[in-house]
Amino acid sequence: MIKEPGSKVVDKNTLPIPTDVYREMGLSDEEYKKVVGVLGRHPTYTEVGMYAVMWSEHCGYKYSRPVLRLFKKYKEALDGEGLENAGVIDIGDGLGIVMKMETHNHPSAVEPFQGAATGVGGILRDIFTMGARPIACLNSLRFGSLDDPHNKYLFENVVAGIAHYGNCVGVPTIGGEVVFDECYSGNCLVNAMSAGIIKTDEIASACAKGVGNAVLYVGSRTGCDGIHGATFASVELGPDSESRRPNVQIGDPFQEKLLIEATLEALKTGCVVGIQDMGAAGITCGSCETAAKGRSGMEIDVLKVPRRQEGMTPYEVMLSESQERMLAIVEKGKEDEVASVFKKWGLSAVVIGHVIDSDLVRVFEGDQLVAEIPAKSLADDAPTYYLETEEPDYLAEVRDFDLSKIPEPKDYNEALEKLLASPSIASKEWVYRQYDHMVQTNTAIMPGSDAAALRIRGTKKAIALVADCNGRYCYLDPFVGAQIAVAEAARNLACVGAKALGVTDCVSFGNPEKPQVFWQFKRAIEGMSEACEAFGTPVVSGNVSFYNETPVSAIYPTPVVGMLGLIEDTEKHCTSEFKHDGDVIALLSGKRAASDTDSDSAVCAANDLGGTEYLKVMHNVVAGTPPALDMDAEKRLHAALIEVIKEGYISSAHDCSDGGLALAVTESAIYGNLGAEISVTSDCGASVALFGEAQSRVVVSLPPDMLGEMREIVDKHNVACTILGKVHGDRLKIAVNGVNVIDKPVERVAKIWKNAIPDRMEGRV
Amino acid sequence: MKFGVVVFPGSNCDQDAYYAVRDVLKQPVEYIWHQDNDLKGSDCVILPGGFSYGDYLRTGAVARFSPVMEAVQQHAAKGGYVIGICNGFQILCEAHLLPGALVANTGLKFICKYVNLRPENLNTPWTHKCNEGQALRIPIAHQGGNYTCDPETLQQIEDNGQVILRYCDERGVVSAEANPNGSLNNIAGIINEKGNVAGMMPHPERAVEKILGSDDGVAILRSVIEWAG
Amino acid sequence: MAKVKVYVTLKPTLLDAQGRVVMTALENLGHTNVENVRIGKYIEVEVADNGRNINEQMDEICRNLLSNPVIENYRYEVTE
Amino acid sequence: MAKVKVYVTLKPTLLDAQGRVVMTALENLGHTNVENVRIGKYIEVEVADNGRNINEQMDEICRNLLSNPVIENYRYEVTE
Ligand SMILES: Nc1ncnc2c1ncn2[C@@H]1O[C@H](COP(=O)(O)OP(=O)(O)O)[C@@H](O)[C@H]1O
Ligand SMILES: [Mg+2]
Repeated sequence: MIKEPGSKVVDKNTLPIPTDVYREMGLSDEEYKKVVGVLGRHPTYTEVGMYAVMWSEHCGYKYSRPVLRLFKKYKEALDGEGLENAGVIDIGDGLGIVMKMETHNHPSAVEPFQGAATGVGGILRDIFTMGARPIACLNSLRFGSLDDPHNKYLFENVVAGIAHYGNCVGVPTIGGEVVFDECYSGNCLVNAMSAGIIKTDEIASACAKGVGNAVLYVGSRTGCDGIHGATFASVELGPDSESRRPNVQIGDPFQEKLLIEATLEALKTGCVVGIQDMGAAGITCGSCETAAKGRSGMEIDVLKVPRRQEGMTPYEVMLSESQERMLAIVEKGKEDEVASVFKKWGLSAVVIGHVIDSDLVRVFEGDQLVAEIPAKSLADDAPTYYLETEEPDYLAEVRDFDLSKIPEPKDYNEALEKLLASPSIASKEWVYRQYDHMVQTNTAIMPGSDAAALRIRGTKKAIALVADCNGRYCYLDPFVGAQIAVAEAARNLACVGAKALGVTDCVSFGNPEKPQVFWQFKRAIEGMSEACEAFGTPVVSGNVSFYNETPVSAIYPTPVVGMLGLIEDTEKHCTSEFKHDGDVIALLSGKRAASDTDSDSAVCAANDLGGTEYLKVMHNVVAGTPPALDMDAEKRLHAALIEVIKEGYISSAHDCSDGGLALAVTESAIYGNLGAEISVTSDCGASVALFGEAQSRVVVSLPPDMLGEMREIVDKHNVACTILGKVHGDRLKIAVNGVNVIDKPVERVAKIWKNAIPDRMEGRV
Repeated sequence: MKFGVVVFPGSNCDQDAYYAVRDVLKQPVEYIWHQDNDLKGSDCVILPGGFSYGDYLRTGAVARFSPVMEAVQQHAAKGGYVIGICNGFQILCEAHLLPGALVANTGLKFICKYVNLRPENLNTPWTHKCNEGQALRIPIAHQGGNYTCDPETLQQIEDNGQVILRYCDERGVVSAEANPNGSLNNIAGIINEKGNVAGMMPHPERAVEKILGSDDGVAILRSVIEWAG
Repeated sequence: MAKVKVYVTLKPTLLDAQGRVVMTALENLGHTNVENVRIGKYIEVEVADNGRNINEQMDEICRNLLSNPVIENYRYEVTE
Repeated sequence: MAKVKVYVTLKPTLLDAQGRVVMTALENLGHTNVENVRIGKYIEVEVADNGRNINEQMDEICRNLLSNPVIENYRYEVTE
């Protein structure tokens, strides 16, 4: 099939591609000019399509790359064998964890079930394509209010799609988050995260090397699914997005399960030089990225690609985003050995081309050359734009909002119940019940605690995983908000006894071509990278999603942090529910300054109502500044917490996040089905003490006779310990400055908290 | 006792069952590929949970025709022990090695959670290590675990003591509230007339270590080992 | 080459959980005049002529694989 | 009172994972002359006459609930 370089077909192509055609594909006039410059001629239709998709923000990161460099600097600064740069986090014993998070926002908005399902499939392929066995899935979700039937429909089907895919492939879905806010109406966020385990000396490469080596196409046949899905993800969802529906991709989790087993088995043959999944931009991405990485060229014949539909053009084959496909570079002569592994698992595996001594990706249709492109120009040379930034107008206004104007509620019980009924705070059991979170029999901490944990077979260790972000904070201050996302994730890990090791992120924003949106993006990434350095947690992978806005609404900046932590001894972990009547309840808080000795001030500070769930739910106000964050105090708190858990001094730990101290205590009581009697002193209003969201605080419970031991440790770390009361009976009683403000049976508050989401979903409210 | 764990395309609890037998019960165990018709001398064959063939068309409908199932049929006919867990239970029903069928949960949704199970007939290879009135804490994870059959069959299996496990509350009381999926008579597990073939929707292999929440599943697997002696 | 349309329905004696759910949803949407909904499968099969009697073959296929006699009934139409 | 038979099928261009698996199974069972299998839904709906045009109502029901227009087509027959 091989033709001499520069075969006629391409050479003859001197006709320009019509302006409206490449624009419709998403290429700007300048970018088209750049393509012509690279090729030294006008591109073919196939070629222009390949450039359009590879140079889209989704694949080419043409807008975000300059900002994302912030993450790289720190990673490269780290010494060690550079595992982090390969996206692997070392957990000792020769083992590493691979993790990544990715959005499927736009596909999910169009077809929630398949959109979410294929999101899970895509992220799983990112994991096992490195040779790692997927051991966990998480997901971070954002929807508009559940009072709107369409949002309900999206929520229902996104969760069903995640369950459908994750449950079938047999990877436990062990955690995540769900938040509801009007700003996500019409812009739901669906972030799928996965983690895999790998022997650190068995990491697979994604390079196409070795002239003559075969290019093996593996997995599902190619159809017209999601053609231009990648560019689709890089344009605003307009009213015409309905008409883009042919872009929907259908997932086949059964096929994926076979692909996981077969790929891991094939890699063991040692004959696979490189391997990459084919997700966004399909074969185009798979071929040019592996070739560019391997500094080689590649020749493939689209006629050899297994098809699901008849009459597909080379353009369609190269751009199809059909799911459950991989591209493997296999040692010459070993094709059959490798293919037989895939065939054993019932997967098709065919040679569609080979590596050539050149820097070109050459695509043939039979003996016709239809594309001839320098691999690097597609993979690495996407134009980079340094977009303008401008501080958004709304900020001054929200900052100047006078929080002291907020009246105290008449009835604090009512306030508590309103918060418990708020879907963002309410129990997420409705969600995680639908996920198999136990398969693979490693789940030591199930969904429902601050973080989930998996024991690592063959060691005493366990890993803990979380996903966190408070979009409202990021809206009020993207820099601090992003820092808090990192801090809360690490705090959630510390609450189960895990030390934070590494981060993956998945950040969603509006249209980056708007300076005020790009300012939010830049500030958030700056905040996140600073916090990650402070916690010593490199960002090993990530994903950016822009254009999460409709003509009528834009989302809050939502930089979601996925974090991995390590528990040295699985037996020595901690969970968030109260365990024994009579246990002491205490609040551990990182003192705001190392010198600060007044522990009460740790309970609350004047402006702690800023950006709280309380303000939103009770007063429908989103204003103020997010609670202050003292990174050093936060770190000392985590160190102390991890140590007291390791020593086995405490019975439970739960951090104060959305809803503040009152919610933390209430949740621990509900999970443990035990009452609590606490009293706090506060120099600010009771609402601040109860519902303020001051950072660096964790509610713990412990046997009275452990108090001394625990104090020693927390003092050592200069962490404040305030005794709040005790676990007792079956009522929740909270007093502020000696006045009883909350007194309710745990059973009642539990009911409200547990039923909030199911009742809405089943139309009972 | 030698165990064999069948691996169908789409099985995903095969390794869990394998580890439970090897690491916790300390019994010899091997995987059996669905294309083989040799059970490698297994005394007890486990059809594991998962989504064999993606659960497409009907759960267990396609796996039933795997070559290995002929060997399983013969093994069962000779009185050999066979247990189907979750998807394995569904396969055994499709293969008519067990009566009845499993249809969609009445709630239609997938449910993953710990449930309580009351062992019914304690005089079987699968339950004799359990205690009267005890409530076993074992997880379920399925979307189609709703056991159904015609009234005559139901009468029969009840009369013959072929119902070995029922969904109950933590006190061992069988009630409608304790029925997670709509199964007739809260049925969670049954055996064939001879008792050598068992099927259950809950996952005993997931409940064999305290660190994972419960080790009540050991009773089930120990039972068959000691019964065979 | 025959095109066969196969209809697989749940036995009338069995509760159709999915049908129930759809029906309540319809009522909530105001379609209060919908009195029953039963959900089954519609399967299109293309069979090349191989000399064997098509009905005989389809019965076998339907009985063994496409339906489960314990819970379902089947029916099919052979068209060209 | 009308009996309506609704046929919901996956759009022809979309992957029918179920159909593929069933077809392979049939081949393995020796039905090598089976050339294609596509699996859809067959839904029986009973609708009481409420004066409203039945076709209009059924189209609404099929579009909103019985089928997912993004990936499926529907067809129905009204019988008495
Ligand atoms: N989308 C989801 N998928 C799986 N588990 C979830 C999801 N959303 C929330 N959860 C689980 O519910 C529990 C409470 O979630 P959340 O309130 O966000 O915890 P926190 O406030 O400590 O971050 C956690 O264990 C979390 O993992
Ligand atoms: Mg928390």
